[in-house]
Amino acid sequence: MSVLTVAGALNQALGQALDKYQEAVLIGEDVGQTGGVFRVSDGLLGRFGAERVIDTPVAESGIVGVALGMAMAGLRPIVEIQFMGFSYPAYDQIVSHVSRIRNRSRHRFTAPMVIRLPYGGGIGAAEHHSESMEAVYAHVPGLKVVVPSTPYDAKGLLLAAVEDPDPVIFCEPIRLYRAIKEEVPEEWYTTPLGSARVEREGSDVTLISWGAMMKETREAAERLAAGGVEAEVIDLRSLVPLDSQTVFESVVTTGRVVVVHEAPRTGGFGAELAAQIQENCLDSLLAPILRVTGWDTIFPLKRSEHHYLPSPERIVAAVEATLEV
Amino acid sequence: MSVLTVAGALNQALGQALDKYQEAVLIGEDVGQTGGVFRVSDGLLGRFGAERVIDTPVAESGIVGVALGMAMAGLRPIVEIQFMGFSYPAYDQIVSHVSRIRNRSRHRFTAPMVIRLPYGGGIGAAEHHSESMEAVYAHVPGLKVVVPSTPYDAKGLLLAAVEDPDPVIFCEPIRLYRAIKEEVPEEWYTTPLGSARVEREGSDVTLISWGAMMKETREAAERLAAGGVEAEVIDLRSLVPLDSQTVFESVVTTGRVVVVHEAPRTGGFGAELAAQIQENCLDSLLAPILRVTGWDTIFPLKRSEHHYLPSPERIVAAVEATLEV
Amino acid sequence: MLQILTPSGALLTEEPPLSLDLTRRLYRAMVQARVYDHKGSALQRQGRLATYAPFEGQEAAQVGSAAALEPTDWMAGTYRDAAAMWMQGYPMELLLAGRTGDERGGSPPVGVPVLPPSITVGGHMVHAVGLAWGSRLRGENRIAITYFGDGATSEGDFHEAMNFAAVFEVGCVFLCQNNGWAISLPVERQTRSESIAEKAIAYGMPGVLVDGNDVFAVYQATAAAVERARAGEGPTLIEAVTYRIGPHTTADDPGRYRSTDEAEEWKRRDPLERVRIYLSERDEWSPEWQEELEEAAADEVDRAVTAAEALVAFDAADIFSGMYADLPEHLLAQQSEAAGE
Amino acid sequence: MLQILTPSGALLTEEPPLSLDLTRRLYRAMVQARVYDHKGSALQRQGRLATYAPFEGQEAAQVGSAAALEPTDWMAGTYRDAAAMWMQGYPMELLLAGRTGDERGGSPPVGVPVLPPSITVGGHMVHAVGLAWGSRLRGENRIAITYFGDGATSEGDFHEAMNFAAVFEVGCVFLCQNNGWAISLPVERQTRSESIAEKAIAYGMPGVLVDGNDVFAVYQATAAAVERARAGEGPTLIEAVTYRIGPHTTADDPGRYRSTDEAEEWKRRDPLERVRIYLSERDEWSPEWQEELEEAAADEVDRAVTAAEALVAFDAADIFSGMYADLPEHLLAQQSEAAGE
Ligand SMILES: Cc1ncc(C[n+]2csc(CCOP(=O)(O)OP(=O)(O)O)c2C)c(N)n1
Ligand SMILES: Cc1ncc(C[n+]2csc(CCOP(=O)(O)OP(=O)(O)O)c2C)c(N)n1
Ligand SMILES: [Mg+2]
Ligand SMILES: [Mg+2]
Repeated sequence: MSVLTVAGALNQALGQALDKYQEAVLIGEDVGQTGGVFRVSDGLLGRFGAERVIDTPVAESGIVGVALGMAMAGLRPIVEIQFMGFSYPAYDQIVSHVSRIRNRSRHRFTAPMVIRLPYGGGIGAAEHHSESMEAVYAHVPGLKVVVPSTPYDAKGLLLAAVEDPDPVIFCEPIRLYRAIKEEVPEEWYTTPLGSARVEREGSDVTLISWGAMMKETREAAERLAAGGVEAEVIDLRSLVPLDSQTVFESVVTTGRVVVVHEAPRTGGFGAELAAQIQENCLDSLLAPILRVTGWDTIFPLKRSEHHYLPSPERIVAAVEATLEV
Repeated sequence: MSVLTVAGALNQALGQALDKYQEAVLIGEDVGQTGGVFRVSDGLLGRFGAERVIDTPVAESGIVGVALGMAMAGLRPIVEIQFMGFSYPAYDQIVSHVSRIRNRSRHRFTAPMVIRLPYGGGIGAAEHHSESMEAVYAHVPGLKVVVPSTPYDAKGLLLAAVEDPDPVIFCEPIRLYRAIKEEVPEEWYTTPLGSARVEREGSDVTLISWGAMMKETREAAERLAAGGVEAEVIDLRSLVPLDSQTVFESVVTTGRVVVVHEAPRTGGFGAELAAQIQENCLDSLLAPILRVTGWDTIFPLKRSEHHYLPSPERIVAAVEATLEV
Repeated sequence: MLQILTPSGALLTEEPPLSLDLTRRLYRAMVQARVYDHKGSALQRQGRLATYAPFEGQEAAQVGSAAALEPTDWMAGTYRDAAAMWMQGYPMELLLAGRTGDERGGSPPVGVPVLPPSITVGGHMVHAVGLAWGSRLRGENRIAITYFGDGATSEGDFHEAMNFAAVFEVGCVFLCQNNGWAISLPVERQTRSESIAEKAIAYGMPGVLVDGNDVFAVYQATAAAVERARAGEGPTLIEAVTYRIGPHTTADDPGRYRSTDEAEEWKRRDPLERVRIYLSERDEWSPEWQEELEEAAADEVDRAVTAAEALVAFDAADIFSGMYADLPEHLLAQQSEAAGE
Repeated sequence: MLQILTPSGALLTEEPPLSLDLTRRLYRAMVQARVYDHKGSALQRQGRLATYAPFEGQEAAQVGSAAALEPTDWMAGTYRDAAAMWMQGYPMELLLAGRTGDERGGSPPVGVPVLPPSITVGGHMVHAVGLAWGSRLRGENRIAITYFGDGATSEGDFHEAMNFAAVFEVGCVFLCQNNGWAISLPVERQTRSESIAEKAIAYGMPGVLVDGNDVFAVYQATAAAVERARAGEGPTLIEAVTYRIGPHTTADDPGRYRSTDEAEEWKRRDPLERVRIYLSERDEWSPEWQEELEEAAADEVDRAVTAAEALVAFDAADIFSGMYADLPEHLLAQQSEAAGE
C-alpha cells in the first residue's frame, strides 16, 4: 500500500501494465521524455525504453490509427491523447475503425487498446483544454467508456481496460489528478468495467455522477446531510457498459434523482440515464429526474469557469427542488 | 408549384440559394461535374460556374475548414460531405472551429454555413454509408442540427439554414431522396429552424421522430388507427434548436410517448427527448416513454439491414406496450 | 518512369526481371482478375451484388506488386484491390460475400494477413504502418503493403501515415494506384505535384514512379521496396500509373465527366496484352492456353460466387455477436429483443 | 538557406533589402517583442496570466514576415505569434486579455484582419486558405498568411491546407517557424524530410528556406511570396529556421528534454543583436536609443496589461451571449438559470 494521487495511481498502473504485458506499448505526444504533460507516465521511458514508450509527432489521427494497426498485429497499445479536446482529429479513426474492426472482421482482427483522454475543466486552461465530451464516445457502438474519480479506481479501471479485449476510451479527470490521495494497493488488481460504486448510502435522493464531478457531488451530499437530507451517491465509473442495475435499485428506494455532469446538457450522458431510469422506474419516481450539468455553451476561459462548472450549490438546489415535489 | 422529390426540392433550393446570395458557394467532392453522388446538385455547375460550385480533392477536414475560412471572409458556403460517415474526418473542424468561432471571437468572426450530410441506411450500401450519428452533432454547443423528411420541408429548411447566421448541420435522409413526391412552391420560402410539425393529430399516444424514420412512424400510425388507436405524430424537423413546447403539449394530452430513431439507442437523441419530457411532463405520463431505435451495433450490410432498421411492427409493438400500462 | 515491358510487348532491359515461369503465373493471375472483374459488374447488374467497383486496367499494378510479397506480409487495400488481396490469400468467395452485403466477407481465415477492404478513403494506411511496426516490435520478420488511390493522397491520414512510417523507419510499402480519377475528379485537380511519387520527398522517403500497366516494372519496384522494408531501412512510396477503364462503381456514369477517347487510348496500353505478346513471341502463349486460362478463371469465379451465395443469411442475433468479445448486458438484452424473444 | 544579415551583423548582399528607416522600425518592433515576452513570463509567475508561451528568439521570423503585408491582408497564427499579430493590428491588450482567461481577447476590432490565436495545433491553416480564397471570390485584393510551427506540419490539416491552396492557386503564404522543438520532440524526430521547406514539392508549390533569425531574409522571402500570392500565382511555403529560447510554455520544463547548451548556442544567433550591430555600424543605433526603445516598449506593455486587467469580469449571462446570433430558447432558459433568475 502507498498513498497515491490519481496521477500517481495511473503511473503505477501504467508501469505494471508495461511490466506484465510484453506486448503493451505506451504511445502519444510527449509521453516519454517529459513523462506526459501531466507527468502521468513519468519515469516509464527510462524503465521500458523508447521502443515501448513512444514519443510521436503531433498527429492524433495517426497516433490512434497506427496504434490500431499495432493492436491488430498483436500488441496492446495504450494511447495518450494530450487533452480530450485533441481527440477530435482522431474521431474518424476511433469511430470508423477502432470501434469497428472486430465486427467488420467478425472477430478476426481486434483492437485491445486503451485511449487515455485527460478531460474536464477547472484548471484555468486555454480553449479546447477543458472538454467533457464523453457522450460522443458513449454513443459509438463497439467502444467502452470509463471514467475513474479516485486513485484506487483509477488504477483498477486502467488495469481492467488494459486487460480488456476491446477498445476502451479512458477519461482521466484533470482536475482530480492531484486533488485527492488515498491508499492504493501495490499489487495488480482490476475494477470491473461496468460496475458502479455506491459511494454513500442514503434514502432521500439518488445523486449520480462520474469523474471530476464526483467531488462537487460528494460535497453536495455532505451539505445535504448537514441539513438532514440523506443522499445516496453513485459513482458510475463506467458509462459503457453501464451498471443500470445499481442505479435502478437506488432509485426504487429514493424515488428522487439528480444526475450531475460537467458536459453540456443537451445530449449529455445524463439524458441517457434519465431515459433509462424513467423507462424502468417510472412508478417509483416521486419527482422528475433533474440534471445539473455544464451549460450548452463553449467551456469558458479561466475568468469565467466558475459560471460554467456545476457547483455543490447548484446540486443542493436541484435536490431541494426534487424534494419539494 | 411543381411535384418534386426530396432530392428535387433540395436541388431547387440550392439553385435558388446560389441565385439569391452572390456570396453563396457549393463545395464538396463531386458536387459539380457529376452533380453529387445523389445528383442533388445536378445542373448547378453549368448554371453557376466552377468558381461557385467547387469540386474538391478528397479531404473532408480540408473542405470544412476551408469553407469556414470562406465564411469568415464573408461568403455563405454550403458544404456537401458525400455521406455522414465521411464527416468524421471533419469532426475536429466542426467541433473545434465551426461551432466556436463566433464565441471565440465574441461575434467578430462567424460561420454562416450549411454542412449537408446525406445520412441513414436502407439502401444496401457498403459500411460507413448508412450512419445516423446526428446525436454527436446535437451535443455540440454552437451548432444547429436539422433533418427534413418531406420535399416541402427539405426546401424550406435548407433555405432557412442558408439564411441562418450560424452553422447548420443539415442531415438529408438518403432513403427518402426519391421515395416521396409532393407539391413544392416555386418561390423562396423558409421553414423556421426549431419548429416541429404535428403531422397527424391523435390523443392516445405521441409518436416522435425525424428524417428517414418518419416513413415507418407514419406507417405505424396508420396501422394503429386501423386498430382504433389514434397516434399523434410529430416530425421534429430540427433537433437543435428543439421545439420542446410542441412535444410537451402533445404529451400532456396523450400521456404516452414512443420516440423513434434510426441511430443506436445508447446516447441517441431519443434519450434527450425522454429526459426533457419526464422533466416537464412527469405528472402526465401514464406509461414510460419508450424508444424504438437502431441497436447499439454497427449498421449492418445489405443482407441484414432489415434486422437493424426500426420497422412499423416494432413501433406498433412499443405503442401497444405503453397502452398496456 | 520505370518501364520494362512496352505496350507492344518489347523488353527494355537485357534480362527480364522474372522467369518465364513466373511471368506465365502472373499472366494467369491477370486473366483471372479480368474475368473476375467483368463477372463482378455482370453480377451487380443481375442484382446479385451490391455496388461493385471495377478495376479493369489495373491488373498489373495489383498482381505485379502482390507477387513480390512473402505469404506472411501484411496487406491493407481498398474496395478496388480484389486481385492483390486474393493473391495474398484472401479467399475470393469472401470478397464476393462482402459485395453481397454479408459481414462474413470481412473475415479472412486465420493466417491470412490481409485486412478487409477499406471502404473509407485514406483511413487504412495508418493501419498498415501499425501492422508492420507492431510485427517488428514482436520480433517478426513481416512487412506491410498498403494500396490506395490518387484521391486518397489528399486525405490527412495519408500524410500522417507517411510521416509516421518515415520517422520510425517502419517497413511499410505505400503502393498508390494512380488510375487518373477519384470518382469525377481527375488527378490533375487532385494535386499540383509533378507526380504522386514525388510526394515522398516531403517525408524523406524514396518515391518511385512506375508504369502501372507493366507487370515487370511493378514487380521490380515492389520487390526492391519490400527488400528495403525487410532490411529495416524503412518505407517506400510507389506510384503505379494506370487507368480505371470502367466506371468508379456500377452506380457511376463516367459519361458525366470524361470522354470515352481517354479510356480507348488507355486500352492500347493494356496490361495483359503486352505480356501476351511477350509470351507469345517466346512461344509461351497460345490461343488454346488463353482459352484454358479463361475457362479456369470463370470456373474459379463461379465456384466463389456459389460459395458466397451459399452463406445462410444472418439472423437478427448475429448482427450483435460481432460487437465485443463478450457482449455486455445491454447488448444481450437488445439481442433478445431483436430476436423477438 | 537564404541569409542576408549574418549573426555578426555583416550584410551578404550589395544592397540592403530594406531602407535604414524601415530597418529601425523593425528593430523597434523586435525590441517591443522581446520586452513583451519577458513581461509575459513574469506576469504569469505573478499569477496574473494563465499559462504563457514565450517566443524569445523568434522575433525576426514574426516581425520580418508581418512587415511584408498590406494592412488588409488576413492573418491566422498561433498562441506563440503575438508580435506578428499586433503588427497586423491585433491590439496587444486583447492578446493579454486572452491570456488572463477572458473571451474578449479573441475579438479584435472590426477591420483588423487577424483571427484569434489558434490553440489547436494545425487546425487554423485551412482557415487561412479559405480566407484568401473567399476574398478572391469577393473580388478583394487580399491575401492571407498563416503562421505555424514545425510540429504542426505533422497534422493532417497541414497537408489538406497545402493541397487545397496549391490546387486552387489560393493566395496564401504558409510561414513555418521551425523553432527546433514541438514541446519535447525535436524536429529531427518530427519529420525525416531534409527540411520543412522541401515539403512544398509534394504540393507543387515553391518552398523557401530562410534564416528565421535574419529579419532581412525573412522580410525578403515573405515579400516575394506575398507578391506572388497577390498576383494570383498561388501559395508559397516559407520555412524560417529559428529557435525557441524559452520553455514551451511557462508550465514546461525544458530541462527534461534538452541541454541548456543548445539555447546558449542559439543565443549567439540572436535576431536582435545582428540588427543592432548593423545599425550601430551605420550610426543608426546608440545606447540611449536602445534605452528609449526599451522604455517605450515597457510602457506599451504596461498600458496593455492595465487595459486587459481593467476588463470587468463576465457575469454568468455573458458566457451564453457569444453562442449564436440569436440565442435559441433553451439557451435563454439556461442563461436565466445560470444568472440565478
Ligand atoms: C473518407 C471518405 N471520403 C469520401 C469517400 C467517397 N469516395 C469513395 S471512393 C472515392 C474516390 C477515391 O479515389 P481514389 O483514391 O483515386 O481511388 P479509386 O476509387 O480511383 O480507386 C470517394 C471520394 C469515402 N469512401 N471515404
Ligand atoms: C491538435 C493539437 N494537438 C496537440 C496539442 C498540444 N500541443 C500544444 S503546442 C504543441 C507542440 C506544437 O509544436 P509546434 O507546432 O512546433 O509549435 P511551437 O509550440 O514550437 O511554436 C502541442 C503538441 C494541441 N494544442 N493541439
Ligand atoms: Mg483513383
Ligand atoms: Mg516548434
